[in-house]
Amino acid sequence: MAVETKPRWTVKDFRAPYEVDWCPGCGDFGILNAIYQALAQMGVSPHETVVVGGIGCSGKAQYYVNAYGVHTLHGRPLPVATGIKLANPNLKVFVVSGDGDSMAIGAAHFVNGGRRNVDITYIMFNNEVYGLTKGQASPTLPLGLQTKSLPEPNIQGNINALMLAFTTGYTWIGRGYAYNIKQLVRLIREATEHPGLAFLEVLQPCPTYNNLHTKDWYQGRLYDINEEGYDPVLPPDADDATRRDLYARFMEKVFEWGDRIPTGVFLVNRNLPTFEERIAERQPHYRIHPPALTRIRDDEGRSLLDIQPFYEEHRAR
Amino acid sequence: MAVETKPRWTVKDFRAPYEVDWCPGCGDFGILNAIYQALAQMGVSPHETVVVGGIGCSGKAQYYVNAYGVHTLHGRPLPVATGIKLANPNLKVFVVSGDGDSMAIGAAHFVNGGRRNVDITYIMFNNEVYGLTKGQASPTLPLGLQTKSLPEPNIQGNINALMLAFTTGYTWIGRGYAYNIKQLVRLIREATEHPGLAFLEVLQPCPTYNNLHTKDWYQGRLYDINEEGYDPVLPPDADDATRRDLYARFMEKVFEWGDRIPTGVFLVNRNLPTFEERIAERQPHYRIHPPALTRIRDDEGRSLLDIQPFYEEHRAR
Amino acid sequence: MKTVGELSWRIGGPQGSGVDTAARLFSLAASLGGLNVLGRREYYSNIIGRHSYYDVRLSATRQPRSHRIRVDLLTSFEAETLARHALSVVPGGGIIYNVKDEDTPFLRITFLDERVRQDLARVLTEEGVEHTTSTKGLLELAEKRGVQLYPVPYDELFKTLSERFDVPLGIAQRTRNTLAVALSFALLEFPREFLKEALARVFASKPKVVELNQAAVDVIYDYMASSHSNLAFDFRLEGVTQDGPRMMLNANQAVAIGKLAGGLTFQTYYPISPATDESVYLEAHTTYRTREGDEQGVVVVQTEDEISAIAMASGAALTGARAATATSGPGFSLMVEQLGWTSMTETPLVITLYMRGGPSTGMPTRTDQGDLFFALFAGHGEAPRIVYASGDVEEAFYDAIRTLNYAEMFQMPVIHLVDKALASTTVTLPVPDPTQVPIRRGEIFVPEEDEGQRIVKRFSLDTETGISPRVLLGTPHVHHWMTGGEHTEEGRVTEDPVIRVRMHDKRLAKLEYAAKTIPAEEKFQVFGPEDADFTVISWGSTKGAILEALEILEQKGLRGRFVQVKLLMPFPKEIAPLLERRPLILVELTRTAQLARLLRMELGVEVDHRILKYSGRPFSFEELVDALEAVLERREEEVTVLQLFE
Amino acid sequence: MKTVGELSWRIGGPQGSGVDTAARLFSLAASLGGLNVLGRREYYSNIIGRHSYYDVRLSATRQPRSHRIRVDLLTSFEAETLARHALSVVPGGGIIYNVKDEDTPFLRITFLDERVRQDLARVLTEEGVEHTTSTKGLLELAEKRGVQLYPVPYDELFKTLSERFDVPLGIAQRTRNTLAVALSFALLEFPREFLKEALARVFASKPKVVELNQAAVDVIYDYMASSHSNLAFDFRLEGVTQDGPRMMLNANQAVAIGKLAGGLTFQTYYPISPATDESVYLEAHTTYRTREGDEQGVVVVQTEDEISAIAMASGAALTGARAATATSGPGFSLMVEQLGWTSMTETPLVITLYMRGGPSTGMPTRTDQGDLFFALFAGHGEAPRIVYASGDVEEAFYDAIRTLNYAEMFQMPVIHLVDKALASTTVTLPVPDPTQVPIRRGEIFVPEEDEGQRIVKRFSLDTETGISPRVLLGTPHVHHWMTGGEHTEEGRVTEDPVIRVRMHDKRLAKLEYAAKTIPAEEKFQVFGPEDADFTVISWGSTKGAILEALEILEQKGLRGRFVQVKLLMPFPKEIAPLLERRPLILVELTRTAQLARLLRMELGVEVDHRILKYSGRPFSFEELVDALEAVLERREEEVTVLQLFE
Ligand SMILES: Cc1ncc(C[n+]2csc(CCOP(=O)(O)OP(=O)(O)O)c2C)c(N)n1
Ligand SMILES: Cc1ncc(C[n+]2csc(CCOP(=O)(O)OP(=O)(O)O)c2C)c(N)n1
Ligand code: SF4
Ligand code: SF4
Ligand SMILES: [Mg+2]
Ligand SMILES: [Mg+2]
Repeated sequence: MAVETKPRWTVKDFRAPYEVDWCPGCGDFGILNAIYQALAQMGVSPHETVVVGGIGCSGKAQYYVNAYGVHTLHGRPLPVATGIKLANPNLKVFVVSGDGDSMAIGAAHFVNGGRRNVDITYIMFNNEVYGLTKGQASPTLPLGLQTKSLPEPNIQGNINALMLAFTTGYTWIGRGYAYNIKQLVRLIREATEHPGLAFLEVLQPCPTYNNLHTKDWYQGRLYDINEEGYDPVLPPDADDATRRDLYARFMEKVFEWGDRIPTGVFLVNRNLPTFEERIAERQPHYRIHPPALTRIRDDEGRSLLDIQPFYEEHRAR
Repeated sequence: MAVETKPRWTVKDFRAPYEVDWCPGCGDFGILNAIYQALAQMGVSPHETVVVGGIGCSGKAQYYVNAYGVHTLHGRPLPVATGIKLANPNLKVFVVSGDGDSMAIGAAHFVNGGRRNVDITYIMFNNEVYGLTKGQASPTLPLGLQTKSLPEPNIQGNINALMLAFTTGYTWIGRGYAYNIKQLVRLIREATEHPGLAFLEVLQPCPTYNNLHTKDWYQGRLYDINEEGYDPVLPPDADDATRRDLYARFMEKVFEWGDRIPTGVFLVNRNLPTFEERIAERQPHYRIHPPALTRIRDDEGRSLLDIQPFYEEHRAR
Repeated sequence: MKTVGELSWRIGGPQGSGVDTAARLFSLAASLGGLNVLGRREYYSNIIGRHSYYDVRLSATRQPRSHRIRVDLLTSFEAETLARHALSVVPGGGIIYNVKDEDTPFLRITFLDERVRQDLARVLTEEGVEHTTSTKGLLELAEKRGVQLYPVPYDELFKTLSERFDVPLGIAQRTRNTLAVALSFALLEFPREFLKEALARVFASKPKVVELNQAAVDVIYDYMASSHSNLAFDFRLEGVTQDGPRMMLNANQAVAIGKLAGGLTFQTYYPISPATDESVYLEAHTTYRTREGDEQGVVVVQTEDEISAIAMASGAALTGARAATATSGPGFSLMVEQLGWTSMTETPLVITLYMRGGPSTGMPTRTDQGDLFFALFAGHGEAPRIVYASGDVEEAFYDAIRTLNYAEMFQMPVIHLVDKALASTTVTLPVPDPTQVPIRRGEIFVPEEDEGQRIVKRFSLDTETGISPRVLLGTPHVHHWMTGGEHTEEGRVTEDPVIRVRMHDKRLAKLEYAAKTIPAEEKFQVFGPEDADFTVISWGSTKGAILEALEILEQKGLRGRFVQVKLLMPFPKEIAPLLERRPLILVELTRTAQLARLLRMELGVEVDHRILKYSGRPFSFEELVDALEAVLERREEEVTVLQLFE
Repeated sequence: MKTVGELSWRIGGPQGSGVDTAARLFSLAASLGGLNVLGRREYYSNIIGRHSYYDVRLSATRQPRSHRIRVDLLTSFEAETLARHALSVVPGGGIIYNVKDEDTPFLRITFLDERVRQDLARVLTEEGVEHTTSTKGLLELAEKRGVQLYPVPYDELFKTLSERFDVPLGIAQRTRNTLAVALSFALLEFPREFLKEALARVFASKPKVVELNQAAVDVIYDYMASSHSNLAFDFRLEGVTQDGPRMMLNANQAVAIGKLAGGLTFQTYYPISPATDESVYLEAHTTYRTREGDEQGVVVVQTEDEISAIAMASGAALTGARAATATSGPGFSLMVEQLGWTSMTETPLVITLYMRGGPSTGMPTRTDQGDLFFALFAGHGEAPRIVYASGDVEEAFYDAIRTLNYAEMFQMPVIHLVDKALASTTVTLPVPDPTQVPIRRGEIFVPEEDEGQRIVKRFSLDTETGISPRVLLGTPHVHHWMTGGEHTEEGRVTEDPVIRVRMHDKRLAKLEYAAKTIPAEEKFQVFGPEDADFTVISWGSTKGAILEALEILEQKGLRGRFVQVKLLMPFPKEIAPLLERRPLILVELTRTAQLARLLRMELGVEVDHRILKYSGRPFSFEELVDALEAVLERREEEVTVLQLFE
């Protein structure tokens, strides 16, 4: 692709020509708009972009982006996205997933995804409920809260998504808010430009089922930690003390909730190789012939494999 | 059960009369012995005890305990144990699970188990490998290490089990060592006596596949944090500062690894109700008639349900 | 002469706009007026905005058993409903609609599928009406066909209401559903008192709302009387007196209450359409009263996924709790490994499987019977289970008790098949009697007093039937092990070839025992004369439509018999002689005619014809009448039923 | 006269003690000496300690196709092997054992199942020998039956070795496996050079080890010559000259290499017996050389579970990578939801399914064919897939290429069935030719140059075959969507009834297209004369034993034909005429005769007899000869094969 200074694709190009079926006022609209803008600003083309969704209201987002869209199964967007990215590292791969999709049914993938650090942008729409199944508590709804869709107060505790991403090794961690699109665009861009697995939690009001943490409720509570001087970057040469200091600051911030709710970039760790780099280190041909781009037959359609080394290895006579 | 001062059951009673088929020198033997001693010391009887195992070498432990033993599927001991405990809260329920069982295939249950705080003792045998499938890397083996069973250095990062338990809400967190049986017995007892979900990681040498972190390697590196004055208890009236202080100390300790490896009790949080208590709060009859002990038919075998209130609710005419 | 006391009514509108409430009001009022009701709901996998609709069939004389595709009265809030349903209204029937919608271009109806737009334009063109791309053409055609049109100035009515009762317009607009229902009833000359009573019931906790809505009823009745004539409208309803109390339930509720009646004390679930509502219902009814006046109940746990749901329920079952879970295709797919475990460990467990359109995510809110083969063979290896299917809402109640019994009697998982169609079919029915199906718990080991502590043979091979008494976890004096691995009588893993063979035989023998033990009338039902001219075979939710279709055909001189298979595993071989009156016709909501293949496999019986529908929508009896005629008269081997606008 | 060049040899010992190495040495040496080899491994789901054994069958004249239950020469390290296998040795055969083990009470053999102890005692009692509860009785009985006994003072031999070569005793003891093999070969008078060469190959990287072990060979040959007479021993081996190079492979390796030959570039796995070895093999061979001299290869990812394994492989497949995963029953059970997704999204994917004893955890290291029905119907809804089974190691190689082709040609998941038996059967075979099966990639969409960016109909309905060209993710100028939901041609979710029906038809049509396209010779294989006296039908790993059994029966005048079904979905209807020579006999490693039921369902054909084995162990041809005779001569409807000591 020719290098262009002015991006070729505009927000309009990324808007799919179909009706959106989220509820009026849903926070998802904000996230979607931020995605459009981020894509347009980054100048990637639709055919290089793959948006991989889970199942849920959030998991419909990929339909509204004019690019390759893959609607996976509930909880499975990350492994599918991983397969796509590893097979063709030239693609820009996004995951759009709900809080239930990510931290309930998909939690094993979430946790183990952190161990790989594949270069994917993981956007989790956190509305604290299961939107598409009509408002049950999700793993991010705190214990004892009762949204209007619950017959009883929530009997299970909640998981702090940023903390889980940290614990499991995500190398870029941030939080945005569905209605702060300007910040969200910046966060999506940073997450995408980060080489490695980036986790972006987006606080997303669900006006239909979550009557506790609404747009009004969030109003005035949110602030940007980076604007307040929080430095999320783990320096390449970080000694133990620096690391500990960042971790302590991180923990301090991620547990903050209530009157003041932090957003922004919480952690940037470029000191770990991506999974792609790790593979290439093992098998240098990966850089030249990733799985999607490997020639596997000659012009007559015959296998290219040279059987001789296998014969030698398993020679019986 | 009559209250007895001297426990009725001895270590011998808890030893199942069958051959053990772990490899000679396996750390699992130490853990098993500690379980016997802890059970005997606590004076529970075999028929009140249920040991629920996953699949793996670790997941054979329940066969060697003379008590009810349930061998579940790979990754599923926690949900099965949860069902057992919730249905009959009179039982003492233990989970014995491997690092693969817990943090790979079982990670979604591990993570969401923390949200419930069911009164179960979860013992994870951490040998950093998949023992029973012949030594592949497990989620606890650090990136880049190569045990003798791996064709290449480990390409995936590791998860800190204690940190994951903390992040997901376990209310008692500890670490023991397979060959420090005295300490291990104490830890198992404390974990079991803790009302709520207790997670005990046991560092477990696997002489057959893990040639890196062997008994020799651990020798001299382990120390007991509690002996060094670490106080794991979150006071009932903990203010934010106290809480933050404990968390910071916790984090400091759980990331320590190498020349000095901490063991002991890392966290005790009695401030959260157990899931059983939360259920009883919703439905007081739970205390009297838990699911296993509910009479569901009259002497003629007929249903006890009074249909009248349902008629009223759904009355058409 | 008007048709009195028989009606098929349809209301449509965007999801979230209250179509359900309207239908509930309509159904309840009709039922209070003595009518028998069947409601059927169609909706998208969407929260707000996409099109949903509700069919209510009423009858003064008998319980309707299926919906109708031909609509007598259509009530619409907005243009999309007109677009999708105007063509379904019968001559002499009526359409109530918002005047604003009378000329809405199809292209402006954003959620209208391109395919529907095209087919509408095609039909309108074929019918020679002038406007082929807007609702105008539809109304034109309707009129041409003799359908009565009742344009209603909704906005004005809201204004009237707002002014007359001094409430803000926004509040007045909230009576939209009541309006729609009142318009219909007024047209049908149905006494308004029933609707008012229904309002009082539905909004019992909000007296203000009741008051305003009841007032709205009067406004509407007045408006209709003054503004529209129903002379040419062919239908009328009146209150009738009926015997006995009636409830109104769908299968989600019937199964939930049935499970409670059956002694369920532990239910797990992970939300999934169309199963969720059962568990949410149980969550709202965790405490119930016994006939003896005690309070007890059920523990319901929302798990992190379906794997956990079935695993947790299995754990509870081991202690003696009656345990179940409820799910739909995708969730069931995830349960398969643990299903095998419960089979291997002989753990009693009920899985209520609400079938929906597949494969994969498929059509989450549309119906299907495509999971049959999967239910039969799910799980690696040869793992006995019982598969049992309910044919209607009432059966679903009793079958919920039965399946809990089977699970404990035969110590294996029971898959209770229902489907989206039943889950969203609401019927009036007599109050079910929980004591009608006795609770059976199977063989349970009872320890001798004071026998010390010993290892017990939980899986004793000393059994003819394959049943070894269950030793519940916690039983005093004894203990044992259990495992998904092949095991000894004590429940310890073994790889001994001989023990393996004996245990495998024992487990599979239980299927034969179940086949012997379950009474014929629970296995299948036969309807119609022995000397019939043809036989219909089917299973599950198709029952109602088949029975009604057979009645109509009988009136036409075609005497059919219907064999409804309820027990699908172990398959009731004794039905073979019942299939001899040929032709034998399969009716199924699948593409691949699964029961036909099962009959071939189990009985060596070949069906002669197949009537299939796999568009995600249930059969109506009308479709079956047509299809059966095609089969019987034109000898068509396979008939695929498909409605363009459903 | 001794039997020359034909032998069945068995070695047993605790897991982890080197039984495998010994068998490998034995096999390799025999093969180097020109013999054809088949090895079969039986082992517990255990790492160290439990009993495992290895059968090696040798033939100078032809490739053995199955193991034998009757052993010509048994070599044992310890008492458990004696206890379990002494009774299997044929008269005229021999037992080499450690003198120390000659009177070991069965009760002291800790892992000996109670059931085995009892049956041993029973047999010994019935046979009237004096000692009925120790190995002594077994040896006594063996002698009585004409089995030659070769007690060996292992400890002394180690000492000799240690002293003669001045190595510590511990090191000398490590030659135990070589010793066992050398003892056997010496007894068989097989030239020691072959064993020495085998040692040089197996321990190529450790010259010291080679040296010591080669020395041990000489010690043993000398010892045997001086201490034992093999006069009454009926077997002898000699080196023979054979044409052509041979490899030695098991099915794990054959599939792995076959996948590489088939252009696999992405494999995922979660460890599970008996599938793991395939993926671990690939992990050790991620880089290979092409015939053109380039380096390229396969990315192998160990995932967190099987759900992730199949999901990740699906993702890779969407980009055009040839992708696969390999698993066994429990893992496959977890893959079922995503299997449906690949079917719905028409994603090509190969799942190699190594069947093992089920249900549930079952017997992880024992064989079974019980997953057939599950493979056919796994997943909710009606989801087309191809199910294909290999009959032997060589087929497994070519079928690995074929299944990758099918997946892409028909755009659906392909389940490639192999089993534990094949995975642990090692055979000598001609070097497979990767170019023999051309690589076919199906229809792939190629964009026009510079056509801008447009939405493309990935799931175009404009197709007769059901195939729409695949649009690989990343294809320039276009994009589309994909979903497990029902969808439009562009891949967007739809609930439109008409599109639903068309798409469902399209997907299922591909099965018919596959049935038409796949050549008959890939679908099934027929062996034996057209005018046979009976027909055997089977699938999968039973092939070898059946073919050998038929040869033997033919010598006895019973001429059988064998139809081996390879393609199980879509089922090859054209086999029906091949089943007409009756009786028709099913051979299968299940309890419930799944293929018989499938034949009934697919063809309406009834088998006359069933020969089944479900103890977790494969058929030997000897068992089949007996069972077929029982069937043919005594008309037994069902014969269950079970060995007491296997
Ligand atoms: C295996 C499976 N189980 C359950 C479902 C039903 N389901 C659809 S969406 C959803 C929850 C979505 O919640 P979340 O991930 O938070 O997304 P949201 O709708 O809130 O954006 C569930 C449980 C499913 N599709 N598949
Ligand atoms: C669904 C499923 N997948 C894979 C396996 C195979 N398997 C058996 S044990 C095991 C790993 C055990 O590792 P870990 O949990 O660490 O236990 P360890 O053996 O190390 O104690 C695996 C993958 C299985 N039994 N079930
Ligand atoms: S239910 Fe909530 S999350 Fe879903 S679309 Fe509606 S507002 Fe958004
Ligand atoms: S493989 Fe490792 S963990 Fe398993 S029994 Fe052997 S030593 Fe223990
Ligand atoms: Mg959500
Ligand atoms: Mg482990």
